[in-house]
Amino acid sequence: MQRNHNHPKICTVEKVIDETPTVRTLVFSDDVMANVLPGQFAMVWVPGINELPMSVMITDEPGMAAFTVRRHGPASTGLYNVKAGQKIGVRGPYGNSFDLKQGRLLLVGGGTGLVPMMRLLTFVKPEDDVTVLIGAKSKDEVFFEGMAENLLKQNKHQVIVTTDDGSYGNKGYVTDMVDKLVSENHYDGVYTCGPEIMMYKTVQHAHSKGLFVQASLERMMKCGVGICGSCCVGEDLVCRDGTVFDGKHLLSNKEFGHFHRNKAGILENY
Amino acid sequence: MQRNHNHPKICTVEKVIDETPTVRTLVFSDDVMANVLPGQFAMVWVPGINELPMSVMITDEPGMAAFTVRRHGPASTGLYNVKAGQKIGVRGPYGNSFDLKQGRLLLVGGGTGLVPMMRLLTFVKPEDDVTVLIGAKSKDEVFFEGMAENLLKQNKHQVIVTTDDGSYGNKGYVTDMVDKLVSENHYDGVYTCGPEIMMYKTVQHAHSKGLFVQASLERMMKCGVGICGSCCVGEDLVCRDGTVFDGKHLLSNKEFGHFHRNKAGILENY
Amino acid sequence: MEPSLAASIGKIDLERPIMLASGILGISLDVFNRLYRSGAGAVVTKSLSKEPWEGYPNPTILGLKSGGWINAVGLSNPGAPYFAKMIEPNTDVPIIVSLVGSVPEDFDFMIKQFANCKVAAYELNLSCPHVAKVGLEVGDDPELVKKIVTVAKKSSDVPVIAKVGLGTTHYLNTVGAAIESGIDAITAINTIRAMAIDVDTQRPILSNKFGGLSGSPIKPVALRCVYEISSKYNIPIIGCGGVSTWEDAVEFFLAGASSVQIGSAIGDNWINVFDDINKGIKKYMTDNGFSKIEEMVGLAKKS
Amino acid sequence: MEPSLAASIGKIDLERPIMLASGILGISLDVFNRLYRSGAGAVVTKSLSKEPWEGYPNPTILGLKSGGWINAVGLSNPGAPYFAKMIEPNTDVPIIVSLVGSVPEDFDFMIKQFANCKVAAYELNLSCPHVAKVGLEVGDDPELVKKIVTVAKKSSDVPVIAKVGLGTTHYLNTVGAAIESGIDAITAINTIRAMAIDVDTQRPILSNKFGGLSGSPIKPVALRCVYEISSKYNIPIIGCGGVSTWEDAVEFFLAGASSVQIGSAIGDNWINVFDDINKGIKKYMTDNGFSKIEEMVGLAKKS
Ligand SMILES: Cc1cc2nc3c(=O)[nH]c(=O)nc-3n(C[C@H](O)[C@H](O)[C@H](O)COP(=O)(O)OP(=O)(O)OC[C@H]3O[C@@H](n4cnc5c(N)ncnc54)[C@H](O)[C@@H]3O)c2cc1C
Ligand SMILES: Cc1cc2nc3c(=O)[nH]c(=O)nc-3n(C[C@H](O)[C@H](O)[C@H](O)COP(=O)(O)OP(=O)(O)OC[C@H]3O[C@@H](n4cnc5c(N)ncnc54)[C@H](O)[C@@H]3O)c2cc1C
Ligand SMILES: Cc1cc2nc3c(=O)[nH]c(=O)nc-3n(C[C@H](O)[C@H](O)[C@H](O)COP(=O)(O)O)c2cc1C
Ligand SMILES: Cc1cc2nc3c(=O)[nH]c(=O)nc-3n(C[C@H](O)[C@H](O)[C@H](O)COP(=O)(O)O)c2cc1C
Ligand code: FES
Ligand code: FES
Repeated sequence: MQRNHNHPKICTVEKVIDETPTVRTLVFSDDVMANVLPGQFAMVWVPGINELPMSVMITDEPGMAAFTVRRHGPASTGLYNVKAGQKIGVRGPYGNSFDLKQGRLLLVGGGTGLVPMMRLLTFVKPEDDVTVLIGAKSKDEVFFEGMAENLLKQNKHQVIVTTDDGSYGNKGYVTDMVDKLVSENHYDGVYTCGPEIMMYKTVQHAHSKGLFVQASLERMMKCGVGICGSCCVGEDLVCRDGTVFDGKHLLSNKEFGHFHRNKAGILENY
Repeated sequence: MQRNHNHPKICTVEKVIDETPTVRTLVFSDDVMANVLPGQFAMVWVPGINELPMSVMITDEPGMAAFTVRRHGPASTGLYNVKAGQKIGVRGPYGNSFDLKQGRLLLVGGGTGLVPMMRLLTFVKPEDDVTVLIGAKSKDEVFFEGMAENLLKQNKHQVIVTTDDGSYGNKGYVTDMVDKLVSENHYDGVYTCGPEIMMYKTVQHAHSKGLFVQASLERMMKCGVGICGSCCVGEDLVCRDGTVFDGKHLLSNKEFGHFHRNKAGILENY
Repeated sequence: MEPSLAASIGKIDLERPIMLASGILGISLDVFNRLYRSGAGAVVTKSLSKEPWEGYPNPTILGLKSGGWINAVGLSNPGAPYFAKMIEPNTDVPIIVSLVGSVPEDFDFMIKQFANCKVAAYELNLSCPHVAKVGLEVGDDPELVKKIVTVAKKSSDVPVIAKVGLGTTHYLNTVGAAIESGIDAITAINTIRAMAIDVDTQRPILSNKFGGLSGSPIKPVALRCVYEISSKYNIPIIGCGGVSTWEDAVEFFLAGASSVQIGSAIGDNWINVFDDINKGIKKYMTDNGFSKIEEMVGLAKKS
Repeated sequence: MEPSLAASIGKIDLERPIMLASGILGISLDVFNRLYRSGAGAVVTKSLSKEPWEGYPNPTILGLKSGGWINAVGLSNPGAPYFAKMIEPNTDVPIIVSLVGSVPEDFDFMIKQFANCKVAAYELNLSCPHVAKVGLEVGDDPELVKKIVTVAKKSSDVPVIAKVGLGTTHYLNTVGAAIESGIDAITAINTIRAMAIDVDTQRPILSNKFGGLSGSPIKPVALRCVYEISSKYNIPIIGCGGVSTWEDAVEFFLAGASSVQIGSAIGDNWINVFDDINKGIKKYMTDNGFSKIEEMVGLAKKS
């Protein structure tokens, strides 16, 4: 049967990894999803429950892909509860990717926003000097630190963790660390994905220093292909124009960092 | 716009050639039709009139194709009357092709049945020894004799014309000439297209001498793709299994040479 | 154990669950034999009328650039009496005789022609969308449907199927009327009224202007009809419309069809489509632990 | 002279003959501006209700392997009052406000919300095939249609369009009822009720089970509806359903549509589809000696 990337392809979850008490990684086989670009996402159908957008996570086996999901509302909890052997539907990949510079790079991720950052790390050149900044509320919400270290074995690099409560790594908001880093260093590229307020401040800090910065946005998504309109941010459609946007463009968008639309399409404050 | 070979593609007739008082060749540009295999046909839409099956005729210009039509009933007369500059719709090509042997070949054509024979001549090898037999009722119905000569310039060959009334070439039925030729000579392949009774006898004569013989059949056609069933001969569908069949297969078909179906699908005697 | 492809549509038992749809290659017994050998579980004849019909002039069929077909063959057929004679020698092939007519008596007359033939079922074409006074114009009138079904049921002991489509009244009412009058099964759906215009010559392409859309474009619509019928009524259903892969066939089973018919896919993939689909269904059944077709029927309604 | 792309749909004058269809990207004024700049002659909003609606849970949309889409977004929308506020600043874009409701008063209420907005027309959605009590369930009741159209016409001076689709009664009756009550134009057609079942999990894919089929599969059906309406009634028509190329658009003009709407093609080809189609239409007009869109409208009926 031919594949249509807008039609859910059924995949069996083969392995489930607990990352934190609320975050799990579900691993499955699929050649297309194994080879998406960093920032690209899939619409993931949990039969009988819901369908939700998920960044496509890397795995250490060729031909395998994964989703790293935090349980939150009913949809994400449904996915979180999928056991090995169960089936999910996957369509996509959707969206664009990061414009990866060379030289000194700063990656800023929070929570499951680390997913596209991990994939981005698989694309850096051995000559690149890479700083990964991981923000979390507290120690038990930190994950992918070891993976980042591992992916950067060949590089000059540092992996910095900040926790709001100081229970691990540096104490404080990750965006304060961004401010500090971009004030002290030049970066050829700054990349961020995570809570919108984190991305907003990261983009502001980096942009104010004249750095090239990109963020991968999240919005309510129904179609993933630019039909339904639910993911619009100003005149941009996150699913089709993004999810990755240049910081410069984002700062001219009056909704970025301030509003998102609810399921009825009404603007709500972040 | 992409092309679907089952959807009429509009072509403008660029040149009209009178072959006989009742037969005309209409030339048009189309890369696909210019390169069909011998025996393949198109469904030709004359807007406002009808659509009818036509073997695709060769031309002397690359990228050009033609139909050679005898005016008969309303449909063929409609096509016959198309003037240069007018539009026709063409879908196809449909059907299979001849299995062209090498060595000594005999081609037997009658009327517009010569169309696939002319195209077949463009595929013979210079080493082949080719006899073309053209049957017609009388002198003014003879056409394509010069074209056959011309196409065979490089070959050992003969072009024989028979007319029923002896007004040109050899007097008598073309099938009597077939009988004579296959009795006197061995042929590596015998190919025929024309009135069914001519093909029937040609196949019988050739087959009785153990020769490899193929005929290209005509039947009422609506779809050209094996859906409508109107072109069936026994259990074969001329449009899809043919139009070219092996003589051996045909002689085991109880309808070949005896019956065809009318527009309602009722078997009628030839 | 190997899964079985046998299918029961009420009283009609078939060795394989896919049939040739009406109007497709359906005018010759020799061809029926060939299709049966190629894997069709049954063949439905071209819709037959009392008298021979020539149908519409060409163009009668066209393929769409985006897939699917539109046809207005105009129900050309040799007439029931001629056809009955032709299939009299048949012993092997489950033949379902499709019939069109305007009044109940037409159907009685035609069914009686087949008294000496082995007929697996009659299929009443209440749904051809492009010929006046028959097909949909009959199906759109539930009172007339009742009379026709009642007469057809009386004319012989052979099961009678009603073939419905999207007309100008709700097809579910037609189904209801047919069931009330004792119909044995429903085929859903016929082609959907449609047209194509050529922009270069600025005219409709088919000689009849309007025709019926078939093939992949109508599959999602046919599927919902099967699901709706099987949700509302307890009647065996034959799914029809755009089946071209085993996956399509299985979708129809899951929606509630006991078997499926195949038309346009033959134009796209030729007659090995039967064998390909049979094999695919069998593999699917093995992979998913089904041993009989009927275990799949209507399963999607449970979720 | 360059051919003109200007289109008149009765009293509605547009610079270009292709509009954004309702429900497609239609929830933000910023996006409307972008689409207008990209070549849309007008934009139709998402169908609005009196109150905000969340719509159905996901999955709400899927692409079909053989082309086209099925959606059951469930008319999620922020509600007419919120929406009217949002588009108040609009001065440039011809916005057609699409409305759904169950009773005439709903429409009166909603239209009054837009008193301070520049609205090119209202489009009454009488044809959504997958939400209870609105859409088709309204369109299928010609008496209710008459009341709604009468009220909508009274509520403002802005032209009112009725959008019809294939429901359980004949859509031509809905059209007739709307015309009798003073409708200014007809949009034909909405999506066609359909479904898709996943064979691996044996369940319908959409959370609502049923959805509406859109895109290339429905084009031949939409085209015949436009042809039928324009053959029977003298009313401006907006063609909708499966338009994705200039050739599709021209087919609709020839069938009798004064303009067309585009939905699904945006999912396939993104928003440059507007500009591509405009350019294609212009070239076609030049090649075929047309200077105005209206010279093409209904031309296929003359043959
Ligand atoms: C491009 C993209 C990539 C994402 N990648 C990941 C990831 O890798 N891991 C992860 O855990 N989360 C990811 N998310 C977020 C995730 O899709 C939503 O946070 C999550 O669906 C909210 O789930 P819920 O259970 O609260 O939704 P519910 O309240 O159950 O809502 C149901 C529906 O609303 C949608 N929805 C609700 N809130 C949001 C929101 N803020 N953004 C988008 N859709 C929403 C859901 O997708 C779902 O379809 C991503 C979101 C986007 C847009
Ligand atoms: C594969 C094939 C190739 C052909 N190639 C040529 C060719 O190159 N030149 C040529 O002059 N003729 C050719 N013909 C024959 C030609 O199509 C018919 O002779 C011609 O359509 C009859 O035309 P009419 O005007 O008498 O039809 P009408 O009486 O006007 O009938 C209208 C319709 O019936 C069909 N029809 C009627 N008789 C026949 C028939 N015997 N076979 C097929 N369809 C019929 C017509 O195609 C048309 O669609 C070919 C036929 C076939 C099947
Ligand atoms: C060329 C053609 C002729 C048809 N003739 C008939 C017919 O005579 N009677 C009938 O009930 N259906 C007829 N149909 C409809 C088919 O039986 C079937 O319902 C429809 O094509 C949908 O199935 P498909 O998508 O598999 O083709 C015809 C369809 C085609 C394409
Ligand atoms: C995702 C989606 C949402 C839709 N929402 C609406 C709607 O709110 N109101 C409406 O009248 N039509 C709605 N439609 C129907 C479209 O306006 C249009 O009539 C239909 O999709 C056919 O056009 P297309 O083939 O160009 O998409 C929607 C269609 C889609 C695909
Ligand atoms: S998710 Fe539908 S437009 Fe982006
Ligand atoms: S012409 Fe239709 S089956 Fe051959």
